[in-house]
Amino acid sequence: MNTTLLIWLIPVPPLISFLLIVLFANRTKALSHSIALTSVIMSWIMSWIVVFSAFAKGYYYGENPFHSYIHWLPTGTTYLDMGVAVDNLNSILLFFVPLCIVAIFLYSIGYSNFGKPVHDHDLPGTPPHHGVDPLYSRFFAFLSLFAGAMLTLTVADNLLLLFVGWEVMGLCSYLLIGFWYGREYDDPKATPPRIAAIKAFLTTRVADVMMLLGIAYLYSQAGTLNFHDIFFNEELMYDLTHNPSMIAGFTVANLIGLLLFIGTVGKSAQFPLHVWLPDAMEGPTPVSAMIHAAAMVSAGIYMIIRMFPIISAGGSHGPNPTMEIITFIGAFTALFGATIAIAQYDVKRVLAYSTISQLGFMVAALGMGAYVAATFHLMTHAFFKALLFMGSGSIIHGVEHGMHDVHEHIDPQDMRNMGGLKSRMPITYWTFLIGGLALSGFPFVTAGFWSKDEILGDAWAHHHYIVFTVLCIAAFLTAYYTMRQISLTFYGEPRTKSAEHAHENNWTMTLPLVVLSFFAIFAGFIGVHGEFPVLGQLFGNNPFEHWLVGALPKDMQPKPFTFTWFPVIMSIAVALGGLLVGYLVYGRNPLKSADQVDPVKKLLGPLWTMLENKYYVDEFYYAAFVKPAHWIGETLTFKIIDRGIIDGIIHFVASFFWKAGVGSAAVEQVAVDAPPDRMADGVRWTGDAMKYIQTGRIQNYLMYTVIAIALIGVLFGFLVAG
Amino acid sequence: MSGSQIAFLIISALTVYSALMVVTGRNLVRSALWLVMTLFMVAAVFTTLDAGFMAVVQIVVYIGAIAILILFAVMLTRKVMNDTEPQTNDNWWMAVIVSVVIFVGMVFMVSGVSLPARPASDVSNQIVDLGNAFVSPNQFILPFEVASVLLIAALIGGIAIAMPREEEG
Amino acid sequence: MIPLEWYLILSSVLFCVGLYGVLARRNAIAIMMCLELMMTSITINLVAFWRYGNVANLSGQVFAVIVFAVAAAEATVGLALAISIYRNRDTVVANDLNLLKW
Amino acid sequence: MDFTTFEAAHFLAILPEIVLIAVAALVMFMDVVQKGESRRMMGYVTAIGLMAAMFIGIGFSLPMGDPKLLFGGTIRHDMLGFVFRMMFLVAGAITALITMDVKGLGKRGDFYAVLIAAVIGMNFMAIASDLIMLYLAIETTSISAYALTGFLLNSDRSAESGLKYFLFGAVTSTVMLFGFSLLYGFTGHTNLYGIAEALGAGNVPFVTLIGIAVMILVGIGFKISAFPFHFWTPDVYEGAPTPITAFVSTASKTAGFIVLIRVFIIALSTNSGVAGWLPLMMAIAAVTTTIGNLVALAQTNIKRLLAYSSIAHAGYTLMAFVAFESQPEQSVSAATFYLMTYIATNLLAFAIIIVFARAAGSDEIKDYAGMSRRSPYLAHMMLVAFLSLAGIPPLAGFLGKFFIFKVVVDAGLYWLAIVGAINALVALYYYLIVMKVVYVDPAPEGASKISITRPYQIAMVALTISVIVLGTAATPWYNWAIAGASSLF
Repeated sequence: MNTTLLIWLIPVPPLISFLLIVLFANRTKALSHSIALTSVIMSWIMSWIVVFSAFAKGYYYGENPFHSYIHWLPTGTTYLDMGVAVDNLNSILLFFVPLCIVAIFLYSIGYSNFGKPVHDHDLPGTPPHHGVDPLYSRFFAFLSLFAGAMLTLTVADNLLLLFVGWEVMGLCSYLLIGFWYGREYDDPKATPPRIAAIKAFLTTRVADVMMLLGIAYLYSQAGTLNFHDIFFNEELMYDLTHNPSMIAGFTVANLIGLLLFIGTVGKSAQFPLHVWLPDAMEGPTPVSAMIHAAAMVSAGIYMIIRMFPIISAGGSHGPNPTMEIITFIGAFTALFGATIAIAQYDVKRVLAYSTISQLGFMVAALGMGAYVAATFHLMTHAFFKALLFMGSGSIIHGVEHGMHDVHEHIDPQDMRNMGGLKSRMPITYWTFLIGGLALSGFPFVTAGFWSKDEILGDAWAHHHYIVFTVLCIAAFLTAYYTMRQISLTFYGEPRTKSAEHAHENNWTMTLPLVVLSFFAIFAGFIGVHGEFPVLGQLFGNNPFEHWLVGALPKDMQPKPFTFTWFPVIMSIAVALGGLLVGYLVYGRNPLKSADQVDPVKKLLGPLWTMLENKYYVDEFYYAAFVKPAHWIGETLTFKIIDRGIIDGIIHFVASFFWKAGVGSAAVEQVAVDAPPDRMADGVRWTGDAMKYIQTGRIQNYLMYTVIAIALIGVLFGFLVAG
Repeated sequence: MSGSQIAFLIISALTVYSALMVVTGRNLVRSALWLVMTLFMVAAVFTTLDAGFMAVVQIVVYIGAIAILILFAVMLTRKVMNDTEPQTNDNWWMAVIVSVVIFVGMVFMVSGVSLPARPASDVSNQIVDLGNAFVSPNQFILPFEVASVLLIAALIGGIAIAMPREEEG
Repeated sequence: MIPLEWYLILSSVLFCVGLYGVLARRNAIAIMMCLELMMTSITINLVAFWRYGNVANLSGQVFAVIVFAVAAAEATVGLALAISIYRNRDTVVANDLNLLKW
Repeated sequence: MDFTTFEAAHFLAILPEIVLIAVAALVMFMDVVQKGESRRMMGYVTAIGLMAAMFIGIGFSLPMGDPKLLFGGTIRHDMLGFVFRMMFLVAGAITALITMDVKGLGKRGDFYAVLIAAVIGMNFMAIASDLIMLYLAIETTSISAYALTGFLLNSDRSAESGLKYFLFGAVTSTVMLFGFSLLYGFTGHTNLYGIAEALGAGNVPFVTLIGIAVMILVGIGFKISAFPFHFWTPDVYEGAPTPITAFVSTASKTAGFIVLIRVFIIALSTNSGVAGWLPLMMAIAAVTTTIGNLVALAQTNIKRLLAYSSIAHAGYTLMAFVAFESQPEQSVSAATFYLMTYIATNLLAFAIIIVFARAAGSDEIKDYAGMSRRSPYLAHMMLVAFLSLAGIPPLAGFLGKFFIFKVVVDAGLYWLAIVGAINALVALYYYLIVMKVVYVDPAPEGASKISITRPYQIAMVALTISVIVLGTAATPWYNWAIAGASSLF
């Protein structure tokens, strides 16, 4: 079959699966997951056919991608085209995204307790405890839509189609994070899923509207949204990168880049819009894996990598306000997320903050112009983070089984309630260990090491010493909290009965873990720096970089940085150092009981409390935005302005005139057939004036309107006269 | 000041006076009668403009139909408001101010325009021309036809709304 | 000869008197009377403009006739609504009609 | 007297309206003849009649070649008017369908007849190019709509909202009429193109022109419910029979926009006046959107919520409109397309509300709790409608907003684009709150399944499909919008 046609078909099966499940298969659970799984496997196969035929064609450049489009909307003289394309960059995504998705789908089957009957105690909208999830089919429908949207975004050849996929994913995240909408917590500080869902959707929407403005701005400047047509049009790129925008110091490209980057800040949970992502943990774990690894946050990073020529304004290492902002936010987020992660007890939340931190690495890398390193880390991170999330889901699932066996009521996600799972869940342990080491950047054998090293090396080579230092600290903390997590979960003795009775899950959950472990190790070898002694040559002189830079126009392709030992040593040191410290604190002396105070808490004191509370960012947002918004929406606009002020003004002016003695007689003789009791009425009425807060009266409405007309008239009169 | 001007001023004064009586009267029946008077004076204004046909239409349509309709409505709803309670709402003085402001604005608007000083001399045959204008396809036949749609729709709507309540059938 | 301005001012006065009535009268039917004042003031405008403009072009008069028709239709529906409310709720005071608010 | 100028082309141009009159007569006839349950058939007859008028229009009245002024310049037979007429016919047909099972309306032939009269009025609003025709068309629409609003005999709210609508509308349209009379007086023309020519000569001073523009804006602002002429909207929308709320909030508003486009772009923008009223219009656009969205946040009644949301949508359409100075064709086509998407989406939302109110007897948002379990399909369609209103791709509302943002940014009105973007965000919030109630909150004890009768099924499925199609396979519709826009200039 024709390759370009195949690209069109990649996102189609999951979308069809969504429709099929919603419309026809929602009564049959087995049919639902069969349809969903088949559809994503089809997408996966098609993607890999496309990807490998792209690899096979050799180093063709972004100038000449697999491309297919239709005229979609006429816009006056030209057309807005809709199409799909695969070039060097998104072929990488097509390599790992469908694979992760298939793994997640397979995992979901076991995770939702498929095979057990529906239990009476399991209500729709709550996590299943005894039997299969009552909304099993709906779950697969949403998941399919999610996958379809992500694949649409991946193959899009233009920013608009990308945005469509982007927003549909936002919607799916809303639906899926709130999937267990019935869940409530006793703790008032905990965020129930239905709130988390709205929070996620709205926070990302804040960013999305800015991104949409960026898209509109780009479209109005360039006349097209097709990536290829913009980046390879030298004249246009010259204009974009040299014309000043309306904000001083920013060229048009800078401003567009900044607006688009805000989209990424939301989608990829960068500071200060990161708040939604930890709460997104309220969704079922496969959803977390989907959001954090395979799809959503990757989409944010992918978008700015895709728009790199605009963001970097043509060159990669020049002074550029947008790039500086990106670097700063990325580096800050990397450190910020990592520090919070060290003080969390929830097994998934640690990973959530870890994701925020790792995304910060990618963003910072991109901000420094490390195009290749950012993409490389995106890919390796997807593998090991999906692995870790599913591993954590497997742990939670195991502990929950234990809970039901011994009828205990504990929080199955709290690491303090675990311990000693190593022997009880061996497959989960070993795969989780591989993922954790990859995340920590364990030297030489894990993918995470190579990609993180690439970022650090690039930062060092291009003299971003501050960023380098910050990222090193973040990397150290990463290794530390990873080891903390592994120790608390797997080592020592079980601290609760549930943990004691936990046992390994069935094959649909463990198989994906094993597959992803493979990639978490070996995916790193394709991107080893070419000048790295021995290994560089051994692994083909960094084929990843050679492949990837092809996506860019020739004069923008970044050169490989010169290899130096210092960053490598640093990255080995922080990884091993972090792991070692983590082991010394938590692994060597495991917690004895679930109530024991965390040893570091004593050391850090109030700082720990602050970290545990995530620097109070949520609280700050609540006080600074949510409350005022409510106040504006309800009190100010509705109660005061709509009901109060307008009427109030009328009545206030009334009493004023009255008291000022414009007086009954004069006014009434001129204008009104005056009743004698006017005066008495007037006084009573003046006293009540401020009480008359009323609407629903048509004449008041008319009065407002006529006053508005008069004001407009007076305003124009003054403008013209003056 | 010519005779026609004096006549106009008298007519205008009467028009405005009766209009004021309409808006200020306590007794609604009287207000309605003052409305008839106002409309009648407007018909007189039309005659000063050599628009005899318009004057007739004014009397037939406005007074003969609309004003009478209003009078009926007033009679029909008479018992709910007696004449002693105030006929204006709390915001009447605002209404005065706003109306005056709007009036000043209108005068200000009109004052800037250079208007024709005197009317055209020849106004013969206008009734025939008007008749033609309403039926000729390259003039105003379409508004004429649409007006009939409007009137029928209003009639149907009016009857339907004013029907007494009935049990749902 | 009467200046055109006089007609315009007459119609403006009539219009604003009507506007005042619409804003101030309590009785819905009285408000409709005031609306008729506003409508009729406009016909003065239209006829005067016709007379002082191109007399052969009758659009001013046509417009005025159409305004009559509209006024009649408006009165029909408006009064029907007022009577309907009167029947159901025993009031014609505009400000008492506040079932729908906030 | 010259009757020889009657031409077939003249009649073909208004053939859909002639058909409509015949349909109205047929419905009135059926009203007399039909008895019992079969009276409901009048709804189908009306809907089919309106659709027939549409297809007859496409078959015979499609404007070919250059736009022509017909009937002595009272109408302009152009693509823009044609597109809007088709929109009105569809909206009218859907309204007839969603009226059929409303208690106290569905079996009344007079209701359908007046509805058709309103559609006739709108169709003439779309093509009128003469002040006389325009005023008459506006009033035909408005007066019919006042009557329709007060049609429920047994509802105090219906009558009250009818009277409020009437009073507000009559005053504003009278102010507009005063503006028309001055426009006629100072230029000597009633034809919009004649006026444009006369104004181009520059005899009318700037202040006067602005004054006239403001007066006319009062009337049009009422129809499109723009700030500060929107005060009637929530009350009337809440009290009116819901099909009429749907009709007024979509078709009637759209008709206001076509008048806005014709009067302000054709007649009032030919001399220095354009610089004068455009800033005012921009301010109105921004404030309208903001007020609509903010106040919507505090609503507890779904019809009032949609009323404020429709105010906000009027603001968006105005945003497209105010960009016309530098982007004339794109501005008009963006506004037209936005209105198409808005009509489809809002009608869908109101159809759902009617179905739900029939089952639950309430329009309060809190009573929507658990609707997804009482009727999943209804809930899914509501999700589609609300997400489209919120502008989420790939639904119709997104594409509409996209073109508006694009044209606003193209015109250099960045601040307006930012206002619009922030508002899009606020809007999403209250739409989501409603969807949360629908999907998440538990249904009351003993709540029954919601049954959807045939006419509603037809209407809602058609609308859902169009919301999706307008957002994805938008080419033909957007082509129409472009063709319309280019026929204006």
